[in-house]
Amino acid sequence: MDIHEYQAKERFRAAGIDVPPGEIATTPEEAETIAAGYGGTVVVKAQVHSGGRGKAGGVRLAKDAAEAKEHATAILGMDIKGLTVEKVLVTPAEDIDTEAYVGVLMDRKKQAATFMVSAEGGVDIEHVAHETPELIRKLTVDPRYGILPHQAFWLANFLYDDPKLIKQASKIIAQLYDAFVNSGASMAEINPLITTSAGEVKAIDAKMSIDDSELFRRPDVEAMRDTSSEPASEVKAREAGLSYVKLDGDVGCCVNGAGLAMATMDLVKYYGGEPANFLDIGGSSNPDKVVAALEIITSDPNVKAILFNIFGGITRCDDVARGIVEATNRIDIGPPIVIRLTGTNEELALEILSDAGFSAYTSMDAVVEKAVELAAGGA
Amino acid sequence: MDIHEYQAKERFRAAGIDVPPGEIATTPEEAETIAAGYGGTVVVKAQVHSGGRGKAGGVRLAKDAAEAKEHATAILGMDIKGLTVEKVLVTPAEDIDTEAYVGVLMDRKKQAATFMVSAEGGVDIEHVAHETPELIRKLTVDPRYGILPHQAFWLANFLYDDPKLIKQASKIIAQLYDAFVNSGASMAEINPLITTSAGEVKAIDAKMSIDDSELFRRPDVEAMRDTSSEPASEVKAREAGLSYVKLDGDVGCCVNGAGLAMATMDLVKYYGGEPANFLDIGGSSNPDKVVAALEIITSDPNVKAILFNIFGGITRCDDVARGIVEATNRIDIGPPIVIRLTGTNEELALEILSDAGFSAYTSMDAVVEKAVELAAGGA
Amino acid sequence: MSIFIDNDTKLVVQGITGRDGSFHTLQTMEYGTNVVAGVTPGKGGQTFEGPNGQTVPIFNAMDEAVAETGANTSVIFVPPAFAAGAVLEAADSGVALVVAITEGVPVLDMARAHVFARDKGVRVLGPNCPGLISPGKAKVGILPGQIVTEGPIGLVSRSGTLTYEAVFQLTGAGLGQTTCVGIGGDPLIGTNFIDCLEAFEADPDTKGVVMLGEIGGTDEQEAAAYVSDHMSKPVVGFIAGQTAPPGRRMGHAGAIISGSAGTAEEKMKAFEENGIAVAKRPADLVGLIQDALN
Amino acid sequence: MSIFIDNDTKLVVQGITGRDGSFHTLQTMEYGTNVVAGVTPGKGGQTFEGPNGQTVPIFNAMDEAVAETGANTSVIFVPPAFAAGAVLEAADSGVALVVAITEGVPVLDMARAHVFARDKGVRVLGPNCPGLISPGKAKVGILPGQIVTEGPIGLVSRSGTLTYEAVFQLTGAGLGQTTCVGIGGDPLIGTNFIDCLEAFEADPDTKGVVMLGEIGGTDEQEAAAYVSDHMSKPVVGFIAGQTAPPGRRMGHAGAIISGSAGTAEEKMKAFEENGIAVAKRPADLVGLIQDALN
Repeated sequence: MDIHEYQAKERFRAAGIDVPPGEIATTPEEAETIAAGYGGTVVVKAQVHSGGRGKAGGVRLAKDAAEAKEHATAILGMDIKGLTVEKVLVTPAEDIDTEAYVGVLMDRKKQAATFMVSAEGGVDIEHVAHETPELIRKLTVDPRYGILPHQAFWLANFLYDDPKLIKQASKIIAQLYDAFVNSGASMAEINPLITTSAGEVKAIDAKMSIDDSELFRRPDVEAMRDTSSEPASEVKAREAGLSYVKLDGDVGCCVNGAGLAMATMDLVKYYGGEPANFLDIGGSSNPDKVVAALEIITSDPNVKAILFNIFGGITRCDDVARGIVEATNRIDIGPPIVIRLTGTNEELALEILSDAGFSAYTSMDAVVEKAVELAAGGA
Repeated sequence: MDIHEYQAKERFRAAGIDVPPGEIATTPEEAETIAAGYGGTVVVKAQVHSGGRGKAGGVRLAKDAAEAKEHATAILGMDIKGLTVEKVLVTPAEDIDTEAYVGVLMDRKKQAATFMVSAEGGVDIEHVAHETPELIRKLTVDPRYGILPHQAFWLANFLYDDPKLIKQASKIIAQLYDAFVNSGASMAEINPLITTSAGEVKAIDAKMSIDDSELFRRPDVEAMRDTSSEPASEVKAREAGLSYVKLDGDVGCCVNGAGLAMATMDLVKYYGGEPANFLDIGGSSNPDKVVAALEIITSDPNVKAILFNIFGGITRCDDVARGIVEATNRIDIGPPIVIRLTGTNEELALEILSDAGFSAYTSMDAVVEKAVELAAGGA
Repeated sequence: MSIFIDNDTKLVVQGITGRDGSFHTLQTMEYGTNVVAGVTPGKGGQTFEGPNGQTVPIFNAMDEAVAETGANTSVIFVPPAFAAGAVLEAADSGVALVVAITEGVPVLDMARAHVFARDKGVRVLGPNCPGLISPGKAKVGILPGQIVTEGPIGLVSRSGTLTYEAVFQLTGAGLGQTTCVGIGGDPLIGTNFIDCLEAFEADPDTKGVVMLGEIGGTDEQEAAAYVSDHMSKPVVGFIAGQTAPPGRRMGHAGAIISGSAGTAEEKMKAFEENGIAVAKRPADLVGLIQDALN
Repeated sequence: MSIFIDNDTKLVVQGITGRDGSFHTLQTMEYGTNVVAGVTPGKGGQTFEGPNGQTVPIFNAMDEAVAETGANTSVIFVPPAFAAGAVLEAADSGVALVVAITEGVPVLDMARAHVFARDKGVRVLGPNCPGLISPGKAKVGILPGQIVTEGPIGLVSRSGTLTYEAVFQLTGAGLGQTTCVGIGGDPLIGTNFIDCLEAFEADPDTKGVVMLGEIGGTDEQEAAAYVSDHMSKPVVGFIAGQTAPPGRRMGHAGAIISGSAGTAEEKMKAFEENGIAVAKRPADLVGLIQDALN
């Protein structure tokens, strides 16, 4: 789960990191009032779960409260990569001397949190890593010890020469690790970490992704979820316990298992179609889940055909078939449905489906080809 | 630093352990009011840094508020092993089904915290460990991981058969480790850990010692220090940065270094005397420290002679000698002082001391023999 | 022969009395796996009823289970909140292989559990994996026994049902398997492609390997380099998620393209550059491995 | 010969710019020890002025100091709050021996630092120790160089000034030392009596050992058993704290009788039972070791 900049900043502040003040506005008037309260130049920043908001015009400097209101008017409601901006963060502009990058993320290969720092901050760190890897210093943290003082120093020492700045940055790096662990994060990043001409080190931007598997035990973090920033269909899927990602195509996909679901999408593309979604319905034959899945898929007006691809595995296929039939009886579906079911008792399952009027298949290729054809307007 | 039962219970409660309620009284009337508030039978418990308070009559059951007042009257002001009881804890009596022991302490050999549990609680655990070691289960905690769930279960499983009790005790064991670590403790102990007939596991007694080296970073724990329970001379010594322990003899000892200080006490005994104290004055030649040390030693009316045993080491002996002379000029000392000084520039030092009228020695044995003789009334 | 499990596997099921644990224990016993013990704290002394009148003793803790039964492998069906603790307990108990089926285990918990297991020299498979099966010998986890058959192919996959799909097609084409291993869809897994490839290379009965990857991370890229440098046996592969958008988690916690890293494209390229024939669709795997074996 | 330090010792001083650090670095250089580097974060690039015109480069961090100078031993003079961190840094830097002089380091911090150092295979001496000296070769720590002299005795002690006392008497009687080691007065120390006894046994120049214990813990008892089982060389001993009351900390954090455990009496008994002659007072040590050597 991604959280907003202002929420990540709250976590960072709680860990002791020097983060400049800031308040959230949902209307231009609020932004004006907040800016007036700070006085002087402020920054108005779109709060949206997407990179590239700067390029999209979602971050603007305002020399006074009136201009802050103006910018907030422009930014609120803006569409950034398909997401509507509902909130802006208003924060006093800082006197920036240098910009660095400090981030920590879970490294699969090292099986542990790994820091990445660079004196080249305020830019796309992936680009820096690719073009000039020598400008990046990395350190893997042993989860048994956490980050050790000399390790934090080693990272900070790569960013600055001035001992006073190194000392502050060492502290911030250790605090960032605390925030990362105490939030159940998979990624936490300060970009840029600035120095001011007064010699202070501050985090003026903040980004954090939470490991979804941590949320059950971190209600304070779960409370940061902003469902307004997600497609309604994805919110509904999560509530139904389904794994769903909306895409732009017209072939609705309903598959058991994440790997098979991806392979099914890929096969739709292979046969010239475009998948409308990723959806993992899990291993259950429960009609309620199928109903929820169908409701979610059909809430997308682009969907022209619906494709089930179910590998029975240990669950018996006839049970799954009955679940699908019962579910489709309960609700009214517009687009045509084609179903592939294979595994234990597949013959029985295919009979049940055919009797209920479905096109039933045992081959994944056949069903996908058919679904693509249907979506393209074929019969 | 030892803390009182009621303070240890606060730490345990903060860690989530089920500790029955309790309040502190410093007068019999307060005890009466608290007991009346709880209603029913209460226990009145002396709060004193000493074992054996039960045997001394410092823990009494009171069937009502009037009796609680009576017991508090008896216990407050009581002398237990040289310590005066200033406070009592009044706590509702529990319905005790079984009594177990759970403790954790820093194990020197394993270099880590080690748990010790026994179903034989409410008694002297050292006795159990000595007589029936098979009734004790031990577990060393890897400081990199803390206590793991299956380890806590393994300990709890040694105490109880009933899964519900095991579950509660596992949790308490893990919480006790948290309290231990978060208090900077060197020892934390629940004795007894009881079960009630309702099937609840509770800590009705609590004991905790804090690692003195942790106090600088734990002001909340340092605030638990009860100077009223220590000899005034020891409080003064700590404030002066001296390591001092009051004893019952008549030869005051002022030594640099803990090991040499103990060896000096032992030598006093060897020559037929009794040391009045342990005192490590450290390596400095600063007259202020010597003044503080002499004030502390002479505040003990038993002291009949004062013995300095200083090994100059890296500090030059003449510097130390000058410090002693200056200090003794500043204050008026009753008992005779004899001084041993050896190491670099010892000849010069002995000259300085003799000129100031002190008996000066280079041999430890000679000075101790002399001090013992002086304390016994010799010249 | 097979890898990781065989006729000598003596299995203990952690969480045997739970819904999933009991269901899959029955399936596992049906397949003929030697299930010697179950563990559920607080249910020690009870008995699990197997499918054909066999009974399995239940213990409160892994140390007891291992001491009493000589179990050498464990499989974990406990809920996410306790799963990492179960891995730690298993790794501490003396078994050599721990298979963690549970999905949704906090990754920070697993980081600790993995280093603990490494220190103890214990192999962890998963978490969030379907387990593994050595046809005709033993099954540990949730892979369906009826779709596999003995034969010369080693299969390793990050996915569950995609594994079924591939195995189903292999079996249908008469290509049996030595062992099918699902390494799991989580970011931090105990056993990776390379571990399995190394074991398949060393297994004399395995003649060729099918490797099913997916988006996220660089495990496939490293595996490809390993194949090129250390494998004499042919390897063919497939990557799921060619149509997955960046930055979105595709079901598996580990199936996510981060920035421009972890795409299907780069993985397929790595496969091809290292001599691993890449199937465009699962159905092509059979032909590719048949060609490779000839 | 000597143990732990010798002419090849290349010393780095952690906290070289502090009051104690700079004072004892001068003393250490005066004694002729090869001090190759100092470390003080934020003072990298500066220079420490030695006693006879030598200069020592100062680094920001241990890794730089070791990389630039090849230091193999470190000594720590940093304040208690940072001392365990300094041990971790030293253990991570590639030196083989870390001598921690600092008193008052939180014991829980040291528990972590000790296991870290053990994992890295680095020897820690202390904390809260006076260090060690190999007469005529090198001195690391705060033992006064002027009281030692070369000779056949190995000395190991939990105390500082009591060590001076014993060394002073040995030297006075013409009994020089191979190495004098102060293992420290804290509850958790990195190098214990047995480690030193083992090294002295292996050192051909050491002909006999003087062991100075004190109340608290059971290190002396275990050392006594070790002497009996593994030592061919004579060992004599002394225990400080025969008159110490139970439950009170006698200066050293580790010098405390807990309940009935850790008394001088039981330690002296253990010594005697294992063939270690016990001095009733420090002055008797000389006679005992002379007898033992003859």
